[in-house]
Formats: sequence, structure tokens, C-alpha cells
Amino acid sequence: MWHIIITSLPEMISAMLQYTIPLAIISFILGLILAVLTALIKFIEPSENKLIKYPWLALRAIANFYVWLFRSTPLLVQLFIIFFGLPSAGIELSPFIAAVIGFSMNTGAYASETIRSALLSVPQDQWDAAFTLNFTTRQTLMKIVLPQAVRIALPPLSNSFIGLVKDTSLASSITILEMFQVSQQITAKNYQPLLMYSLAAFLYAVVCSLLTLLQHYLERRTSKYVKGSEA
Amino acid sequence: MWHIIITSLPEMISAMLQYTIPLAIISFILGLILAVLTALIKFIEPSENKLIKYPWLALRAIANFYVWLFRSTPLLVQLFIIFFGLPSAGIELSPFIAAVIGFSMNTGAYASETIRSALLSVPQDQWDAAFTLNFTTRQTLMKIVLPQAVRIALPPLSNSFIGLVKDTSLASSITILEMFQVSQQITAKNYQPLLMYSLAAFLYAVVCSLLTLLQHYLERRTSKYVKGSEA
Amino acid sequence: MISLKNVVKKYGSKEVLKNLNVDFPDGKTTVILGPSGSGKSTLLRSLDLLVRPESGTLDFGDISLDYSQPVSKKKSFDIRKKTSMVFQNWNLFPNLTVLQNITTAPMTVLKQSKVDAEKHAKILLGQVGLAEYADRYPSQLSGGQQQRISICRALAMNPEYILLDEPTSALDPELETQVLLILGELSKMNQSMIIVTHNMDFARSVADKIVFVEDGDILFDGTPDDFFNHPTTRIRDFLSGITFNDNEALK
Amino acid sequence: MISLKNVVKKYGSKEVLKNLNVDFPDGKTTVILGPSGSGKSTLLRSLDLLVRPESGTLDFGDISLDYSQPVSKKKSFDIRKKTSMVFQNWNLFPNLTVLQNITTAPMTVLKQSKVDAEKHAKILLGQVGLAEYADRYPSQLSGGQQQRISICRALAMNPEYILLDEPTSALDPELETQVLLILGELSKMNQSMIIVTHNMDFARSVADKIVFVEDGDILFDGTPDDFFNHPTTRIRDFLSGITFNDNEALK
Amino acid sequence: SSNKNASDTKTPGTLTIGLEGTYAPYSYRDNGKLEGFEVDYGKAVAKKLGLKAKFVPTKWDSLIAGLNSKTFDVVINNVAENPSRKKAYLFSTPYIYSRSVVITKDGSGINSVDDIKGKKIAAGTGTDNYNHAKHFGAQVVPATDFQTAMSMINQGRVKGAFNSKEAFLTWKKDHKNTDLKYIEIPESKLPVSKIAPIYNKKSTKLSKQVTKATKELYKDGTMKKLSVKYFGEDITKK
Ligand SMILES: Nc1ncnc2c1ncn2[C@@H]1O[C@H](COP(=O)(O)OP(=O)(O)OP(=O)(O)O)[C@@H](O)[C@H]1O
Ligand SMILES: Nc1ncnc2c1ncn2[C@@H]1O[C@H](COP(=O)(O)OP(=O)(O)OP(=O)(O)O)[C@@H](O)[C@H]1O
Ligand SMILES: [Mg+2]
Ligand SMILES: [Mg+2]
Repeated sequence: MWHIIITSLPEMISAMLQYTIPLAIISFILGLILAVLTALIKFIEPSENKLIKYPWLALRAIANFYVWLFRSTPLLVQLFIIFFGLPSAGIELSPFIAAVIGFSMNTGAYASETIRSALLSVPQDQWDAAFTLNFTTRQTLMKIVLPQAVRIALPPLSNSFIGLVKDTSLASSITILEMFQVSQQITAKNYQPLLMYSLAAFLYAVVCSLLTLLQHYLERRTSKYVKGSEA
Repeated sequence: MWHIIITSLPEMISAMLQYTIPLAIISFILGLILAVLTALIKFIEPSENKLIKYPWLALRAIANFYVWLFRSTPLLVQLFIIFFGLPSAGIELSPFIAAVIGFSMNTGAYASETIRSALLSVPQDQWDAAFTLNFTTRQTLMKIVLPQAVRIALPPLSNSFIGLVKDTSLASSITILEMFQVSQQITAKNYQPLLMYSLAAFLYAVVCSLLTLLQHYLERRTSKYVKGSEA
Repeated sequence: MISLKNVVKKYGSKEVLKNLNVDFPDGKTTVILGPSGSGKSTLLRSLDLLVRPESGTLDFGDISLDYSQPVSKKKSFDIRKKTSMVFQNWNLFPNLTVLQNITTAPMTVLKQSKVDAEKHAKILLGQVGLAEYADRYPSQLSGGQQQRISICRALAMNPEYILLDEPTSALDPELETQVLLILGELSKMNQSMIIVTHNMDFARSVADKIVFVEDGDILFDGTPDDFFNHPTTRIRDFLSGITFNDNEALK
Repeated sequence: MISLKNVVKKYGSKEVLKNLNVDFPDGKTTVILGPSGSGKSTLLRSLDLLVRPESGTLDFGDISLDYSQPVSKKKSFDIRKKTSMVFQNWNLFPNLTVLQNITTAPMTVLKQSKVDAEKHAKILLGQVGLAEYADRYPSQLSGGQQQRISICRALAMNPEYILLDEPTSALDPELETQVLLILGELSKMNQSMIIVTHNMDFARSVADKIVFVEDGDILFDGTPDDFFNHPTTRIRDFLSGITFNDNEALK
Repeated sequence: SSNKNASDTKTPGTLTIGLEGTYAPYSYRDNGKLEGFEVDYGKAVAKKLGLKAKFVPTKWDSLIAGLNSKTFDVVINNVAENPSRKKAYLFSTPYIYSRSVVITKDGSGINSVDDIKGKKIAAGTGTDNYNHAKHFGAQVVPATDFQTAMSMINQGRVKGAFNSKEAFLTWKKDHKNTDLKYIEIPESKLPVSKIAPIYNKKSTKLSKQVTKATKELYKDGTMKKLSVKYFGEDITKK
């Protein structure tokens, strides 16, 4: 058994460093950007100016549809359609790009709801105070509301990220040799799926635990200003 | 194409009704019970009585380990170990029971954190008021704190349930012929993976959307008492 | 009568109550005054065991309790049975209707029948002018209404003493008046009460006894007449609302 | 001078401001009084465009605005530039330090340099006795301190008028005194102010003009002397804090 | 087979057979029922043993895990004998002699198996095909199922695929206009794969019984009949 572990670990760790972690990180960052945009589209009420209002409402309808679609269908199917389905529409993507798109859009859909509810939980009073000081909507968002919302959204977002790390295993279905797929290939030779799966689980657990530590660190850093309220 | 859809749909729906939905519902209910117990073990401070205190702290250590373990390893691996690993320890489970155990324990781990944070968000004031009225800890929990916590935890719990519905597709790896596996078997003959996956996605989306409607209904029912505060 | 003797309460290394001795007589209204952070709430909560001082004793009728010893469930139950707390922010249970807020404790703790508990609750609601609000939820009522309901909730337990911690400071002046009138009524009916308040007019009109706390010490324990009409320098400063230099407090 | 003419504000079908006409003179302190829910906050917020009345006009120096017309960004900017609001619950930005709370708007909106903005902020902090708190976060301060900082934040914008909505009602009496003393100073320096308050003693001591609002109507507009010394029946009732029968209000 | 009840099956009276059910024409789903050559073969063997066949469809890894933990009595899933498998498991006598082929597009430049060297070739993870393709120097891209491999060739994502000839022929029946073709691999380069039922090491008795039953099925012509039904020719002989 130890022999198997020692020979497989380097391969699995290298797959992890090469695919699992970059996929998770890149997709999460892009997903977060998408999530913030989507959340803002759903959150900001358009001005009455018709040239802005109708396009904005159309955009919002798209955002609503996007969030509904990606939250109510399985991630595996999303990846499959992006990789194998889009070519019939003339869009052919490399596996890695397809995976990044799939994971980002999926993460974006879930995270946008997290961010939107965090935005909603910043009280109207903060907006009033900022408007009174003649901040524009954009300035209020950037300087006052988003920083507070990020603080609130951090724990659920960290959970999403940890979930994403584990979900990268689905990338194997679009031909990416990520860590879990590598463990399956090794299984095909040593016929020890249970052991190899446990080994994979162990590696995921290590990464997730490290990420949880990072989360606690970030929470402590960003909660500087709420410390007083813990007393 | 319509021919394929019309011939596959009944099979897929029947697999859904037979496995996907019962698995999701049973596991969610059991998972919720487990989650509440785990959350309470982590939440309630033991009395100073040593006969209670040390067993309680031991229980809490177990609860912490359980939550960490099931949150930081992939669900697929958990199912695999329960079904294929436990027999070597002399515990042989039917696939359905193994799936229910795996899904419940996974859901329980995630949901326990949701419930715990909901419990924490009920203000200390409510406890003080109840203690002043001579409620016991148990009475306070049951009559005052849990009802309020449930209201807070409902949206994230509904999301977990919707996630669980989609995760039941993993049951195929422990020999359960759930809906997604059926769609793959059909694919083997009709060579239309994209279409079949989309069909599966559609069915998941229908179920998830129905569940979301149910969630909104429950939220409205349980939020009766916060209505006034929306004004 | 409730007597506290040699009560010491610390938070960390900070003594918040410094060897306090004080009596709260039966059938009278005792008003506790003092600057913010002086320990008034801590003192009041010690009576109801929401705060556990490190040492000292509490005598309450036939019950006596040593804070430095573990308190049995029975003793804590008995003490809380004789007292009821009304909080600054009301702390009504948002998940229960007004009626349920009042009846749940009598039914659960005193094992009253539902019929009896509701009958009593409705009488109390009538007395505070809220008979028609029984089926509403607390969030649908104004602050003054909520505070009156929390007084009903306390009275429904038939306590010997009602403890009130700044019962009107979260209300605006008109709502405050409503609540103060009700407390005035209770005081006239010789309900034993201990009230922490910042409203000097109210203190003057309702108090049978004044306790002035500063920095965990009792600086005055006597009649309202002495307190308001023959104040010491410190009390006079307090009454005229002297400000502190925050920069000094910081250092 | 700020003049409102024929201002009507509705929420749903309910008229909250009923064809109001009122002036707020330059360099004076106008105090708005009235029972809860009478429309005081709505009136004050209309001046700062946080509330948009359905009709009426606002004249403010060289700017005039018709509420029933769309308001250009520029006009809204100019009006808000001349006014600054201080809120009941301070509404400081919890993610910014005390200093940043004061300097962010001058830097972002008025394009002041960081050095200038901080210099001005520190002078203001010194004036309210909080010079040493510049680097703390709002949650680390008491209510009275937070309210003083929110006054600094308003003053840092060099507004012509400061609008204050119950600036001390969330404070306990001693903290209230601190804030009221500062407002008294400002009033003496002929800062134009419009204050909604429930504190009659303060109103009496600081007001140059009293506006009494009830039910969306102005029932009194005149001097403090007239208001306090020659009150109408309704004002006398108000001043003595008459309670309402809630059961009637319910019907 | 009078001592049929002595079979060491997991559930007495039942032969529990593991397979994927996602590989036509070996096993797949049609009209709501599991069908295919291996399904019929499994039924025929079970009948010979006096047992009821019970098919348990699951994933490839789960088939291996299930063998290890004796979740199935036997796995009949296009598993080829090879030395490493023989070390870990037992096989009965083969029921198919399968030829792997290289599937590619016309004009792809691949004319013999040697041409796949350095090219992207699709094959299923954990299959013998995967190992063989690697052996010939291909850059193997994992494909989850047969259709996926074909799509990847059509979309130009890979140059070809390594798979069983029979699977390709079956697929071709449904895709008559395809420009995909197969290239045979001479036996000198790649020996024919012996496809056989595979067992946990402990199931010596059962594996022998199945060998005996299979031989009977050869003798009575069942094997040929089934092969012709699903493959159009007899591939059950060497
Ligand atoms: N849970 C706690 N942990 C640490 N210190 C505390 C805690 N509760 C109260 N204190 C401190 O104890 C002291 C007394 O607090 P207490 O609440 O009794 O004052 P108070 O007289 O009721 O003031 P206020 O009029 O503001 O309500 C204060 O300095 C306070 O900071
Ligand atoms: N956003 C709103 N939607 C509907 N009604 C509102 C809204 N804001 C205020 N009102 C109503 O308008 C009326 C006037 O409210 P306003 O806040 O101006 O009163 P106020 O005089 O400031 O009272 P208070 O002294 O309690 O602050 C009240 O009846 C109130 O219920
Ligand atoms: Mg207090
Ligand atoms: Mg107001």
C-alpha cells in the first residue's frame, strides 16, 4: 500500500498544481468579476432616462435568466455543452478555456446571489449618508457599499471557492487530466480505486483546509472595523 | 430529435421518481436532523458538571471532525468509501442505504454550519429574556431560538437541497440507476450525448425550479412575523 | 426585601461592582441612577442571575444565595420566579404573537392552562390599552406599544419584583410618556419595582428610594428628597449633565 | 434663505406633506417640532432631495427647483453641496476610519487634496474634543462620539446649511449634553441650521425660529418665545406630552 | 449442472453481473431495457448455471471496486485479459476475440497504427485501448464514451481514436454518411484482445462454472447466434 501511495502521490500532486489549482483560482477570479457585474445589474435601479432604462431592463432579464439557468442545471452538463455543444455553433474552445468558462459562469451565478444579498444587507442609511455628501451612485458603491458587502459575503464566497476546488474533478469529462482523473488512470493499473480515491480525498482535504485557514485570515483582516462591535 | 426525446423522457422521469427524488428527500430530512444535532452540540456550552462536561466536549470534538471531514472531501469519495470501503470492515450496505447515508452525512455537515450560524445570529437578548422568564435552555431553544433560526437558515438550506438534487447523479457510481445514468445508457445507443445531457439538465431544472417555488412559499409562510419590519 | 451584601463583579481585571451593599425594600419603587458605564445594568442583572458576580450574597425573603458558590437549578428558578425583567429594547419574541409572548412563559414555566393564561394576558393587555393587538406580531407595533407588552409579559409571571433597565430610553418623548404613566400606576399600587432610568423627572415623581451608582460604587442611597434637594457636588454635577473630556478618558 | 412653496408629498394615497409653505432663514437656527409621524423627517429630507415631493418648489439662493419636474444631476449636486445632513443614527461609514469618514467626501466630491482635507478634518476633530480618535473605527466609539464625528463630516463639506434629524435622540442624557453643547456653539457662530428635535429645553435655548408640524401641516411658524410662552391648546397638549388611545388609532 | 445451488454467488440463486451499460453493442439501453451482446451472454450463462441474471450498471471505477469488495459476482464489461489483471483477478474463458482499430478521418494522414505516434488520440480512461494507444506513442486524450471520441475526431480535437472495431461498426450503422473510417492493426503489432468475464480471486469455483457454461454455449451455437445478432459476424472465435 505504501508503495502505491509513494509512487502515485507525485503524479497526483503535479496534476493538482498544473490543473486543479490554476483552474480553481482563475475560474474563481473570473467568476467573481462576473458575479459582481451580475449582482450590480440586478441591484442597481436604472435611471428614468429611457435610453438607459430599457437596455438596462433587458440586461437584467438576461442576468436573471443566466443565474437561473446555471443554478438549476448540473455543472457537468454545463461543461459538456460548452465543450462539445458549442462547436456545432462554430465556437470551438480548448478544454482548458472551456473549463474556465464553465466554472466561471457557474461560480458567477451562485456568487452573484451571495453578493446581491450582501449588497442588500448594507442599510439604506449608508446610501442616504453618501448621497447627502454628494457621492455619485458609483462612488457610493465603490467606496462605501461594496467594501462593506465584501466583508459580509466573504464566508459564503470562501465556501464557494472550496466547493469549486472539489468540482474541478468534473473537468476530466472534457478531457482535462486533472488530479482526480490522474488518480483514476493510476487505478486502471493498480486496481485499487478505494485507496486512490482516498488519496485524492486527502489531497483535496489538504488544499481545502489550507484555503479555510486563508479564509479565516482574510476574515480577520477585513473585519478590523467590526472588532469593536464584538465587545 | 423529437423521437429521441419522446422515447427517452418516460424512462428518465421514471428513474427520477424512483431514485433521484426519493434519495434527495430522504437524505435531506435525515441530513437536517443530523445538522441540527451537530449544530446544537457545537452551539450549546456544557454545564460545569464534570459528568456532563467531558463527554460533551468529546462529542463536540467528534462533531468538529465530522464537519471538517465531510466538507473538505469530495462527495463522490464519501459515497465510494461508504459503499465499497465499509464491507472490508464487515459493514455491507445496500446501494440505496449507502447513498442515503452518504448524502445525509454530507448534507448534514454543510447544513450544520448554516444552522449554527443562524443560531448565533439570534441575539443574546432573546436568551436573556427567556432565562428571565425561567425558561430552561431546552425550552428557550425549542420555543424561541430555533423557530427564529429556521427562518434565517431557510434560504441557504433550500439552496443546499437544490444542490443535493443535482448531486444525486453521483449515486450512479455506487450502482444506483438514477436519472443521469439512465440518460447515459440511452446515449450509448443513440449517440446523442449533447441532447441527452440537455434533456437531463432540463429535468433537473424543472425539479429545481419547483423546489425554488416551494422555498419562496415557505419563506413567505415563516416570515409572517417579520412582515411588519419590511415597511 | 432584597439585600445585596459585599457584591463584587469583575470583567477581566476590571471591577465593575466594587463590594456593593444595598437593599431594595418590598412594595416600594427603587430607582437606580448613575452615569453611563457605572454598573447600573450589571447590578440589576445580578439580581436576576443574568450576571454572576464573583462574590457576595443575595438575600431575598427566605432564599439566600452566595454568589461565589455554584447555584442550584432550583435556587436560580426560585429567584427568577420572584423577579421579572423588562429590557431597554423590550426583547419581545419576534416569532410569537403579542398574546403568545405573554402566555408562553406562564404556560410553560408555571404550568397554567391555556385558558387561564390567555384570560390573565387579556386583562393585562386591557390595562395597558392594547387589548386589540393580541394577535399582532411585535414587529407590527411601535416601540411604546412593544414596551408596554413587555411589561405585561413580566407581570404575567406574578413576580414579587419587577426589574426595569432603562425602560423608556429607546422611545421618543410621547411614547415614553405612555410607558411612564403605566409604571406610575404600578408604583401607586405598591408593586415592588427596581428601575434604572435616565429620566430625572420620572425618577423624582415615582421613586421611594434612590440609589446612585458611579464606577461600581454606591455614592448615594436614600430618599428622592435628599437626592434632588440636597445633592452633593458630584450629584449636582451629574444632574446638570457635565461632560467629560474624552481625550482624557482615552489616555 | 431656503423657501419651500406648496410642497406636497404622498406615500401611496397618504399625503404626508400637505401643501406646505415655509422659509428657513440664513444664519439662523430653525427648529422643527411635532409629534411622531407628523412629517418632520420628510420635510427635512425634501430639502436635501433624499425625498422627492410630488409637487411644490424649492428656492435656495440662486437655485430654484420645481419638484414636479425631473431634476438635473447638476441641480441636485448644487443643492446638496449647500446642505449637509446629520442623521439620528449618525450613519458613519463603518469601513472607514474616523479621519477617512471626514475626508473622503471633500477629496472625492470637492477634489480637495489629501493634505488639505486631513488638515481641515483634524481642526474639526479638535473642536469637538476628539482629536486623538482620528485613526479609530466608528464601532470603537460611543454614540456621543460618533454623533460628534458625523457633525464634523457634515462641516467638512463647508455647507451653507446643516440639517439635523433628531441628532441626540439615540444618545443617553450625558452624551446628549455633549452634542447639544457643540450645536449651541455652532448656533452662536451663526451657522445656518435646521434641527428636528424632541428636546424642548434645547429647542428653547437654541432656536431662532420654531416650526411646528402636525399631520403634514404647519400649525405654527414663529419665535420660540411665542411657541413656549403663548402656546395654543394643541401646542400646550403637545408640550405636556399627551398620550393617545392606541385602540382608537387602530380603528 | 446438478450442483448449481453450490455456486458461490453473492445472493443465492442469482448471478450478480456488473457492467457499465453505456457501450453499444456490448451493453446499452434501448426501449427502457438493458440490451447488448454482453447482456444476452450474461443471461445465457446464468441460465446454464440455473441462476437468475441480475445486471448492476455502474461506472468503470466502481466495477473494479465492486470486484474487490465482492459487490458483484462477475463483471462482464468488455474487459480484456492482460498480465496485470491476471495477477489481481481471475478470468473465465474468453467470450470475444476483439480487434482494436484506429478510427480516423479520411485524409487525416494516418494510414497505419504507426502513424499515430505523437498525435492526439482519444481513448477511454482505464481501458486497454488507452494503454495500447500510449504504447504506440500517441498523445492520449481521455474520452468518457464512444460518441464523445467520435465527436472529438469530427471536431478536429483529436486525430483519431483507439477503440473496438465492433463498436465502430455499430456506430457506423447509425451514421451512414460519416467520413470516419477504421484502420486495422495487424496481429503482429497488436495481438487480438481476449475479452472474458472477470472475478475476484476468491471466486475460483464460479469462474470454472462459467468457463464450463461458456464452452457449452459455444457448442450449442448460442455464441455464434448472439454474435451475428449484434456484430453481423462471429467474433467469438479466435
Ligand atoms: N460583557 C461585558 N464584558 C466586558 N465588560 C463589560 C461587559 N458588560 C459590561 N461591561 C463593562 O462594565 C461596566 C458597567 O457596565 P453596565 O452595563 O453595568 O453600565 P450601566 O451603568 O448600565 O451603563 P449604561 O447607562 O450605559 O447602560 C462598563 O464599563 C462596561 O464596559
Ligand atoms: N418610505 C415610506 N413609505 C411609506 N410611508 C412613509 C415612509 N416614510 C415615512 N412615511 C410615513 O410618513 C409619515 C411622516 O413620516 P416622518 O418620518 O416624516 O415623520 P416624523 O415627523 O419624522 O416622525 P418621527 O418623529 O417619528 O421621526 C408617517 O406617517 C410615516 O409612516
Ligand atoms: Mg445599562
Ligand atoms: Mg423623523
